[in-house]
Amino acid sequence: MRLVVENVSKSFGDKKVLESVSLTLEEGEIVCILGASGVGKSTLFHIISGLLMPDEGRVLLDGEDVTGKPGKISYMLQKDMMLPYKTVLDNVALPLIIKKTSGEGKIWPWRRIRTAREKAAAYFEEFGLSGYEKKYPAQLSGGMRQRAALLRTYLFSQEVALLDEPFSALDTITKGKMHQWYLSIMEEIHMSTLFITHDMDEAIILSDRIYILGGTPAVIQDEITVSGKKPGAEEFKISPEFLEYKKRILEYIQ
Amino acid sequence: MRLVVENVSKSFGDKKVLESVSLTLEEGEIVCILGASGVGKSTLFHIISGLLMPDEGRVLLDGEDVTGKPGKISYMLQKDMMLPYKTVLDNVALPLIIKKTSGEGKIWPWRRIRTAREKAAAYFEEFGLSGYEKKYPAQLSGGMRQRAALLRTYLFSQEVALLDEPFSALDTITKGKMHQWYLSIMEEIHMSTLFITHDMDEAIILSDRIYILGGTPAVIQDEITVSGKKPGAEEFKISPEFLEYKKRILEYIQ
Amino acid sequence: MKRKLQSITNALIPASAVILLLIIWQVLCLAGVLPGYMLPSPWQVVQAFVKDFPLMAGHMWTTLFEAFAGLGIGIVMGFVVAFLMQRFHALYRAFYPILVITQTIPTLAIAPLLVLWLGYNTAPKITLVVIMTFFPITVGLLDGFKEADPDAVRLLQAMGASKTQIFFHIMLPSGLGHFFAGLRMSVSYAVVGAVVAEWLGGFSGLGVYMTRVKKSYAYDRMFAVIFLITAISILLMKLVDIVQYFVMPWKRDDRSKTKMEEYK
Amino acid sequence: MKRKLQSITNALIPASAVILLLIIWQVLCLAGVLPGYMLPSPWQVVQAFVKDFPLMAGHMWTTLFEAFAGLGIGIVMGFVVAFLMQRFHALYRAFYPILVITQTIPTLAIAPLLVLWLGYNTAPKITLVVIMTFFPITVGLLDGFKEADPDAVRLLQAMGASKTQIFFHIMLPSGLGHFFAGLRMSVSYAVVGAVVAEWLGGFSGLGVYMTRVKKSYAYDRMFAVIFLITAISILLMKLVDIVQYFVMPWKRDDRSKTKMEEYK
Amino acid sequence: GNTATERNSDATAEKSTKNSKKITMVLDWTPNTNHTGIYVAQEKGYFKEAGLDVSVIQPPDNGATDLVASGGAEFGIDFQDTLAAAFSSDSPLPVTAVAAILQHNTSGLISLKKKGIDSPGKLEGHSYATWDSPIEQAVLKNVVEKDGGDFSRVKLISTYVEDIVAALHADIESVWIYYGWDGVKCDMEGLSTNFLPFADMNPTFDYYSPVIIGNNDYMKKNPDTTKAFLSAVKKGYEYAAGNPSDAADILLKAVPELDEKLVQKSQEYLSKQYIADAAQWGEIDANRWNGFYQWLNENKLVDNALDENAGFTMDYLK
Ligand SMILES: Nc1ncnc2c1ncn2[C@@H]1O[C@H](COP(=O)(O)OP(=O)(O)OP(=O)(O)O)[C@@H](O)[C@H]1O
Ligand SMILES: Nc1ncnc2c1ncn2[C@@H]1O[C@H](COP(=O)(O)OP(=O)(O)OP(=O)(O)O)[C@@H](O)[C@H]1O
Ligand SMILES: [Mg+2]
Ligand SMILES: [Mg+2]
Repeated sequence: MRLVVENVSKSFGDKKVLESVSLTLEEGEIVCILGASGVGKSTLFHIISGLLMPDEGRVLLDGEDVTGKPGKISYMLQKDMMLPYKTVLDNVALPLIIKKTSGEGKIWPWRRIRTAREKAAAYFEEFGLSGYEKKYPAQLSGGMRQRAALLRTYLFSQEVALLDEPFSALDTITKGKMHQWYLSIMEEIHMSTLFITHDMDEAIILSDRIYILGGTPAVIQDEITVSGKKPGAEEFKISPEFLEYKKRILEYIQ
Repeated sequence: MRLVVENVSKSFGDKKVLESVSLTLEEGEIVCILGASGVGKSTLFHIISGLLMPDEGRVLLDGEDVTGKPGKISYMLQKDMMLPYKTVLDNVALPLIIKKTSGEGKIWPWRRIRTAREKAAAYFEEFGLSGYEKKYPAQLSGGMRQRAALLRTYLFSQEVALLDEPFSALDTITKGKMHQWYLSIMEEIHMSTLFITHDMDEAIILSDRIYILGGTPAVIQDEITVSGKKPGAEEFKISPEFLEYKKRILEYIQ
Repeated sequence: MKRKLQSITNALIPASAVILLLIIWQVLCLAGVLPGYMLPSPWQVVQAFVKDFPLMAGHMWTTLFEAFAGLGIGIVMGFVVAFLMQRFHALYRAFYPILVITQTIPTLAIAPLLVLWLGYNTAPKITLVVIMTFFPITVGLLDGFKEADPDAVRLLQAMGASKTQIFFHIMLPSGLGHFFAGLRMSVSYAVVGAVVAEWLGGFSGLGVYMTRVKKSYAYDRMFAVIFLITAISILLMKLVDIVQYFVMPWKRDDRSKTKMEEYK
Repeated sequence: MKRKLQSITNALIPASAVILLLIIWQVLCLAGVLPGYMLPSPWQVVQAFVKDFPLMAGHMWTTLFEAFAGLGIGIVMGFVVAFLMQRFHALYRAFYPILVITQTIPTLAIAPLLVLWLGYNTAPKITLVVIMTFFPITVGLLDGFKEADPDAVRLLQAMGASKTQIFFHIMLPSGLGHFFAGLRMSVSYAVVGAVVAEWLGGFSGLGVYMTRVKKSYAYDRMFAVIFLITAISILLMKLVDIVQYFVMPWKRDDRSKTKMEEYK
Repeated sequence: GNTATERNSDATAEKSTKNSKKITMVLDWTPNTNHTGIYVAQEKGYFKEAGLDVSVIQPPDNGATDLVASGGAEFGIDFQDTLAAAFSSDSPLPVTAVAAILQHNTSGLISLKKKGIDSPGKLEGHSYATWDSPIEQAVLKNVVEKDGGDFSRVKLISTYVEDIVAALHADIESVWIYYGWDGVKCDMEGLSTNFLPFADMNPTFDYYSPVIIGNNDYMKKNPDTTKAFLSAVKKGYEYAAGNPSDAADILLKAVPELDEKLVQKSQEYLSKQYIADAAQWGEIDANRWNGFYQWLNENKLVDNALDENAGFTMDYLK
């Protein structure tokens, strides 16, 4: 699937936040939006996910206009947003429970719930969560919560996902481990991903392309293609190529 | 002033958190304690500040045993810990209001409060906070709150300060700016500082020496002296020396 | 082991404080400082309690029936009304301020009117209990819904969930904490409400018992029944805690509360 | 401008809902469905209110005096007791459970005893109001103190602050939110408590007025006085909000609450 | 109902034939010795014999008349003085007094002997607990002034006295009580008191209290049932008049919450008052009834003047 954002602008009251933002996400790509705090990154994602109407512009998914229509694109919010009153399994299975299915699921909701749980449980091993199905989110470490949120996002739609600062709540060391895990899991599941970060290192390590969002109102200031990477995150991080990319980004961000 | 921590051990219930930790902080030095989340860094600071009694070992300040005696060392807690119901000025002046002074301050507390406010206000310019005296913490940005907390810590004691992850709540870009600001302010105020971080880059940029805390129970795994630096934080960050230090630290932290 | 011991001493301290107060009271009565017609001694109250317990037990079931029936109706109505008001914003805006105002009406003042309108059976008593419990439960639930994390709502919206699904997956569980706090208040209101309604007339019930013993100057029995009512309230509140324990399993170990212990 | 308009329509919707109810009630009365001796029509109530207002106003001052005196004493006692219990942990452990239990005692049941013990002046009324308000305020404050951020306490401890300083700089401001919530409840309790105590005897006061009009089967005046009591409760609660606005300036713009608006 | 009799009546209601008529009797307040005859009729089966299924309920404070008027109960108990307000209001309550429970007004002023209030005029300068009825205060004014006292110097305290003994120990110096209950209690407590009956102070005040009232509509439609009910009640009171101790036991069995000694003592006193000097139990003398209401009319104590013979009838009492 191909996601296209065309000339999106948005104001809150008198305050213009986004000014004619355009971007594309090709099938299977990992693209990052890099910008300082408060610049309007989450607002952009709210618009792409259909939660918020833009003042101008539109969002196209494989050519279909999905502006203001939620439920089409998988969205992982900025906070890990595990519902504290549901077990990890129920949290992860939530998109499958919510989904409007035809057939008997409509009449017997508990059947739908059981099927959803079974489907979700099958992925726990792969996402390093096995044994934690019946626990509550508060009993998990930050990294595990993030993995569970990622699994939930994946279960909603295998095609296009928006991740809002997926790793920013983690400490640097856990974050490093998560980066490696993320790169390896992405090799298996091939989900087109648009993600937000304000961490340059993270942007360079994980993405195929980087959009730099900045200014008030925010515009796309640059687009950087990152190529020839992935020799394992930590080594890449101390390679000269990495430093080159970093220098280029630093031009925009002091 | 010279701070010495000798063979400190601490358990919570059956769980041993710190095992015979020793370290020193010389006058005017900036020393960092680097370790993963949950390793026991804050616990160590609680012990040094006198809030918590260690099971074994002691804390010496210029040779005087201050184990379990709070009020001697300035301590900035992990959260910025601005009291939400006090204005920024009152928050910053708090240590001066609290301090037991002899003379008329004892009899007329409002005089002490007025004097404290005046003293604190004098530093607002330098810490980039002027104009925000009468605001409440919720109205400040993350970076400003952190600067205010730092100023409060400085006002409590100009000699030895403990900073628990002073910049970890900030986004990477703001963090970068704060690092530069911090280095420049430290050139003026010369406060001996022991700080905690789990961010390798931060540790290398800011400190004269780094203690690596790791394992369960946590021990000091290595001590690294960082020399020949400070050509401006951002440039240093992309220099080859920086990468050398980073490689060395990465041996301990995967 | 250590914790168990501590929780026993935790219970012992207030218990001994109560016993001390009772002993002082008994001594004052025996010494004649407090005349019998003004205040019976604790010992007299205990005797009256033991002697009259079978009689009080009979009345108690009536009161409990009224309290539970009223509370049950109040809870069901509360849930339905809260659901509708949450679901349809116009209803919320029209009726939420009225709900809040209604709570300030002195319910007891209209109790005599209820008896006049509904007769002397259990109907007016149950109605009074419903009025006294419905409002706190509804307002509690609505306030609880407001606690729902807007990001959780957005998460479900982004998944394309319907408003009803958002209600059941987000609003309801978020409101439960407030609901149980409201319920804990309400069980005690329910019992006291039933008793007060019975003061106004009826065949049986602890309120009827109370007016009768008061009329025949039996203050020892009066205190005994006040004690019984208090005990019932406390037991019911504990019951609510137990129900909450099972309904909200994710709240069971709130470790953060004990974190300060080491530092004290 | 837009906000102002919106807040006006916000008030209009519930107001028109109330007016609609009143019209239905009036029509039912005029149609004779509701007999006059059972329920006066709204118009009769309004007439009674206007006609009797000077008389009611006189009684109102008595009731307000009792309510305020009781509330004032309750607040002062609440603060002192909460301070002592916070300061001395032994007191807390001995009396906190008793405080909580005391709240479940049906206060109204002991009101007649108060009259017997204290006579027929304002003393028993004020005492009842004190009892009804002291406990929620104290428990509210103590629960508020528990809300205090343990890290804030540690911060002050690290600065070498004394327990008293920690109380005034951390505990007290942290407890204020709960205190005002308790106070909002308490002002309404205070008025109703004073009225109920007056039912049991006194020279003047809205409760005395109420018993008199009830005895003379004047239900229109009865409704008028219930209306007045409700209005007083609401006004006092608004007053508490205003006081809170000034005492807790840092709570003034809680922006997070309005953040969802765009999404609805 | 949980008291023994009420349970019985519930049980019989289910078993008895369908044509037994259900009747609700609402008392004036908590059950006491004024009501003994009703409980006797219940216990001894007089109601059942008359084909009636009677349930006795304790009403809201001052609510019995409202209940009877609204049809919530067929019969009830009230007092001639308080009924005046119900009869004279703009929309009079549809109730009528059908029988007097006690022949004479047994109420009076009680005070501790040491206060020296041995005649009504001496109330001057003392406090009195009033329930704020204009009629009550007019009656008091009349007797005080007739005895040469200054009523304006009587300290009126608005209160409903819950406990006469405690009240007299507190700052209340005199209370209007019914001797049959509160007076007996004072005697039991060994208080030396002065008791001044109103009937003695002014014959106009020997009105009827308490009386049985019925719903007008119901009685008009069911005259025979009304008569049957009243004759059963009458039989009950006649038994109570003749067997005070037995009757007290019956009351205590039905209402075990009451204090045994007080009920026995009170019954002893009241048994002589049920019939007293009248030809039969329940008789209402038109002269005495009208005399009091006339006095109310003259003193403008009612909203609308009460007619001759208003509010009572002897038609149903045989
Ligand atoms: N519903 C709203 N109403 C008014 N202003 C809003 C609303 N949502 C966001 N804003 C404002 O828009 C700006 C952009 O917010 P946004 O959350 O998109 O930033 P962000 O780039 O995601 O920042 P962060 O990195 O801190 O998450 C901020 O100034 C914010 O205060
Ligand atoms: N009061 C306490 N009682 C019991 N266990 C505690 C207490 N305080 C801390 N711990 C435990 O001790 C360990 C170390 O905690 P500490 O807060 O010192 O970690 P940290 O290194 O500061 O972590 P972070 O980087 O997340 O702040 C943790 O496992 C924690 O759960
Ligand atoms: Mg964001
Ligand atoms: Mg820490």
